[in-house]
Amino acid sequence: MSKNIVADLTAWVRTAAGLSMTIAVIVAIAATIHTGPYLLVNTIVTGGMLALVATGLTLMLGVLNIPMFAHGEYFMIGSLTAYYIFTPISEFILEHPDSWLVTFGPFIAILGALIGGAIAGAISEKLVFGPLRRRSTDNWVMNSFLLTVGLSVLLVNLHQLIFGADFKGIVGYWQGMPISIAGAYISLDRALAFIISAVIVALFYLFMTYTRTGMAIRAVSQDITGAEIVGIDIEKIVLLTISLACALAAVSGGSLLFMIPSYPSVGLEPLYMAWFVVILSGLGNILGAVVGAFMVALLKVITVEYVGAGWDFVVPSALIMLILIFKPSGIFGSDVRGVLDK
Amino acid sequence: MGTKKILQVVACFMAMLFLAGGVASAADKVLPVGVLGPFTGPSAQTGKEFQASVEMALETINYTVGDYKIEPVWVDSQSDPAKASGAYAEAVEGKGIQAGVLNWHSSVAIAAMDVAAQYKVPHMFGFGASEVVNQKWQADPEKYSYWGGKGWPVPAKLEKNYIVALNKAIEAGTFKPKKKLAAIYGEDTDWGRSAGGSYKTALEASGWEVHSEEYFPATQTDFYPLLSKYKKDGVAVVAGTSTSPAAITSFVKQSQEIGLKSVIVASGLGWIGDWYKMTGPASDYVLDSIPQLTTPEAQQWAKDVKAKYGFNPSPSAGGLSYDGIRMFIKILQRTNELHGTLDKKTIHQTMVEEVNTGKLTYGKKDGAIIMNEYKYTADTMPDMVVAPDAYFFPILQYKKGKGSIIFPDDWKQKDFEQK
Amino acid sequence: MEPTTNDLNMNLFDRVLDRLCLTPIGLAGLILLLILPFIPPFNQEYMLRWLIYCGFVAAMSVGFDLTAGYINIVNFGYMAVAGTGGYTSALLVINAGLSPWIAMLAGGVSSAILGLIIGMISLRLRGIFAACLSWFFGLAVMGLAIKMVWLTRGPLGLRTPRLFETESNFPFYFLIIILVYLTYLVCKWVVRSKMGLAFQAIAQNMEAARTSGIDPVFYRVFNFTMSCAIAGVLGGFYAHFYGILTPDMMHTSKTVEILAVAYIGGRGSLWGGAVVAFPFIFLMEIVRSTLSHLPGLNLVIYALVLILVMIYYPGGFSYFYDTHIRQPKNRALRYFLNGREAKV
Amino acid sequence: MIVLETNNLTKKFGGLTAVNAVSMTINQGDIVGLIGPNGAGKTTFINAISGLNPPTSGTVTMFGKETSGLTPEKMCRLGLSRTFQIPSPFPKMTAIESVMTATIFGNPPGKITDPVAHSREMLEFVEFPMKETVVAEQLNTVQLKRLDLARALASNPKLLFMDELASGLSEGELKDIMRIIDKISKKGISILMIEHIMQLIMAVCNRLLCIQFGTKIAEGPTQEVANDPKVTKAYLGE
Repeated sequence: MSKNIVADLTAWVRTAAGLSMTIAVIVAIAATIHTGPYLLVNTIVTGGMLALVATGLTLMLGVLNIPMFAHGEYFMIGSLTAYYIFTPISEFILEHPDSWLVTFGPFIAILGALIGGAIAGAISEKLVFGPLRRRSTDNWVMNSFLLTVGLSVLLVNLHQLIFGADFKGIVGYWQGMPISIAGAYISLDRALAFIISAVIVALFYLFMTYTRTGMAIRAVSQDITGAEIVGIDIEKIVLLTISLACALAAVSGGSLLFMIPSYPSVGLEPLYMAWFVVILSGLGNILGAVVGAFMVALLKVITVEYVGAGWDFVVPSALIMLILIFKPSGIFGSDVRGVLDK
Repeated sequence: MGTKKILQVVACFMAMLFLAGGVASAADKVLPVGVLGPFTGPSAQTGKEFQASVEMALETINYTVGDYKIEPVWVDSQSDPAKASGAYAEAVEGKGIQAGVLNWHSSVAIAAMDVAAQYKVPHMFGFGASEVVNQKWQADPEKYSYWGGKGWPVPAKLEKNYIVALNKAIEAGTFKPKKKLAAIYGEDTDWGRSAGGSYKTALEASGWEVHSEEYFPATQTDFYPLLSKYKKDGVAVVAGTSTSPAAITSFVKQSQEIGLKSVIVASGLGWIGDWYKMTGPASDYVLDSIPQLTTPEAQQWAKDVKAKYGFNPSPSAGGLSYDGIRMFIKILQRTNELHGTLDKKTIHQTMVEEVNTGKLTYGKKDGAIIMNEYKYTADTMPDMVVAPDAYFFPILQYKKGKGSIIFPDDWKQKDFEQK
Repeated sequence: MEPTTNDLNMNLFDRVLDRLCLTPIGLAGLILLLILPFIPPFNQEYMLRWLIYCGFVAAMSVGFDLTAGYINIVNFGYMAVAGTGGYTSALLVINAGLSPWIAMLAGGVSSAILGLIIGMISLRLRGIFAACLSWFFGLAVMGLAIKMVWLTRGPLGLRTPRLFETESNFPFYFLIIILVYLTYLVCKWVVRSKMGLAFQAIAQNMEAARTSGIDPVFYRVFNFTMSCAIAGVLGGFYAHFYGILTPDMMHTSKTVEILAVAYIGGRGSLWGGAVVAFPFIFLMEIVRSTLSHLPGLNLVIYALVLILVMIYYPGGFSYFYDTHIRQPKNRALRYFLNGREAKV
Repeated sequence: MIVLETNNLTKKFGGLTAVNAVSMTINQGDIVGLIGPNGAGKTTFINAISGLNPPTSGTVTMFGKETSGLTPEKMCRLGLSRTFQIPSPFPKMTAIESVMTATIFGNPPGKITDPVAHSREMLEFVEFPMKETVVAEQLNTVQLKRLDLARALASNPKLLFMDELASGLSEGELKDIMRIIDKISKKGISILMIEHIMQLIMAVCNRLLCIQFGTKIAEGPTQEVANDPKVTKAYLGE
């Protein structure tokens, strides 16, 4: 019995996923011993944020086969919505420091971001993706990719035209002493943002696995004709999936507003990072994306620690390129195939 | 049918082209002045402040100098030297600007200098502090005399004051670092690196050990890894700068969150009008060197900007540019007095003969709101005279969103306080 | 593949045109571009500057289309490749005292090597994966240009000597027009040869292509290398025209600009992007300049056009031209649009 | 003369063995039918030989030369050509261009002096029913199969693999195909064809190879294999 487990474990370690995860854990432990526990804390907190941004992208890619280049712009929409909701709330809080809004105001803002993202996603589906899908699904992946490139430029510049290019930021969501974990401090905002992202990713996973709608989405991602035969309304599922993916991006923008103020091109960095995660973990693999998010976070933190600030861009992209060369489908592979890939 | 439509489109397009060409003709007695700034792109907030300053300054003279109506032409640098030089050339050729004012980035300055020289258009008060601009200027002062006095001296002249102030605090016993270990950070731009270089020189000259020199992209907002490294190594002073509001406010805020005890120099935090809204109490004890709006005129100006444009102007991008454009107006008035006509030739002549020699200056008596006096001399060109009674940034320490001057001694409002 | 004609019935003019891959209307367009700087209002320096930028985008889009349109791989790091060429050229001029003309070619060689590497490592990848690989490659190259300050001076910008001593833009304009045409001609010759068939075959059906005896490795790598070499030379032009290089020129958004023009022009046509670039980029510059109080409006239009083209007319301008304009009833007009039609 | 010989050819995908130690031979002039139930590994088998999916183990010998693991383009030069189950000769090319591609790249340089004429000849040979300038994506499956066959023949192969060439054809079309196969055989080209239509197999094949679950269960003259109880069982189940 135990021999079997050992054998299974060694077999698992030999797979790409096992190997890279083992290396990641070893590197994390070694670096933590070498520099201190703050490295691990930073990795986990950063990873939580990346996971939230990356799952939305994964959903878009895995189910609809849309390589979303405008994902960061939905992040921007989320942070913008949260900013406009939270600014009056924070003014109110200043005058009424005992109000229940002190605790729950931020949640309203973040929820607002979620809803804003979902609406924006639904509008994009109606105006952009829907028409493209109905006209032709020829060469779908590349065409939809280029479409999102246009969408990204459009949203960035609309933001600038309408809201201006200044940085719209807040002091923070929750005031209070930073939390200390093993000698490393993290702010209340950051800790709560991590919890929010963990909860949302978990809820999302449960939704995809156990609810009827979630199963329908997965069915669509695997076999569109089969899904149609069993009576799933494809149009509705596609609409839902896009809003969901955009809402995930937006909610991460909303919950990170305390750290990343809203401005037109704010989405670029989350976009790069989300793509790193998705390529690393394999397209359309949600659990893989979560693990991948922590790996990219580790890579980022380690690079800053040992190479220097500003390199946390060059080193991960070079490494992920290597992974693409040797393991084109990502280290976790992908078990879902997009519907529109011909 | 199809062909007809195409022809229509082509006709419309041609019509637009000629319309665009026709804009070039200018009426008599109008003086178009180019305002070069990043009106779009990552530094668009600065562009907004420029625009407010220019409009407010021109309103004080009712847009007229002598018989001339001053017409501002917005030249968008888009924070990109290549695009800026194109836009500048276009403003000269297409809109006939006779002079230019302001500018933000050094990389843009380097490209625009050549355009100004090429078209012989005098340009005043461009920021763009880095040494490269000065080196290029000094390589051919004749040619680049069109790129007049800069609005911001090279970082070495002002940024070293932080270190001087800190060393003085050590002498006075108000600052007791465990070890003389300092880290340098900055945004990865010409400005960030120049400023970082001057901190380094000043630190090493006064017996400090430099822990590290790190430059990050202007869009970075997560500094936990970097700050944790400083905390672990017990860095006593963290000195650096960024012009990006997102980066610098996050840096300050997160330094408090992770419990970094070092003295933080955040040069440029106050360049953002609404910085306290973004950092909150995390900015306590942070050092900065932004002049405050001390005089009543200055405060009135800030109120007016807020009332008219809806944002709190920063003393640097807003205040300095306001002074800059007012100085430029003084130059125009002087030129009008001397020559009776205003064009690029006469303005350039005044600049070379009167401004660059120190004859014409602009100061508190003229209504300057930020500096005591803006004065250029043959020795300092293209920089201005940097001295406490001329152009000078005092070193401030923030507490509760208010800065108190800790350096120089004769301006001092209070002593340096350690966190 | 367009069959090359050796029809002896063609007169000399038609034969020369055919060799130069031009139709009478193409020749007319080229002549128009060459006399444009003498016609007001285009004779102003700032308009020339715009036109030079148009020409740069036009030539880049031709090189881009060689990969995107013929082997169906979007090189999403194309401007980074051009930037590498530009930096190589600039550094050679500054540090080794080379003439900018020779250095431009050296820039082409360095970019070709980069293209060779991208081509080799992306061999196993198709579609979006290959695009991602070239994208990350571009990001990494740009990151290096930012961080290797000792060499590139990073974001401080590298000052570069200009190609011509004069301050006028005239010589640059003619040079870029020649470069646009040369780029088009070289690419067209390649795709007219049997190589063009091989490119299309491996793009359209890799398995059928391989069983028909086509070695995909060679043709894909060759295509990448050539397209990148073109980008490198053009990057050298960029460096020695603007007189300043910053890593910003390698940014993804710049590649998007090229890509948009190439796709609006019509992929797989080579000429589409070049033809569209001039009016389109020029118009955008006018919008930017006249409506300067609405910053970013030109980019909004830019994005809208790209989105609309992608949804409603993915074939782009060249497809529109081929299906609606190319075959008018009038014989003279038809000759003007198509040249002497080859009899196969 | 032996044209092709496989020896214990095996192809695994991860843990799944798609082709298991299949040995077979094709002689000069043979028309061998490769039969077996759906999913038996027939296409994988010919993919392994032609190099699209190189075999995991075992050897392939063509014209006395070991060719296992060679790329498809090399196999093409050695005289092997094939059609595809889902025929998709280059969708954006015209019919003649598709054939010309194989004419130009499938033959040694200089051998074909006039590729256009040669391609046209191939289209006529397969009795291609449409104009040569038709774009491939506008064709229906039957027309595509003809075009794919012309493309495969354009490289002047000595051995031709045909993957379900006749599926979905009407009675009349079947007759045409038989005639064309006959013509191909007369040119001295050996054929290995995957086929389900027994009528066609019985009419043209002189030998049969039957595989099931990746394993060879019968090989021999047509009648013999067709009457083999193991083969019947494979098709009809227990």
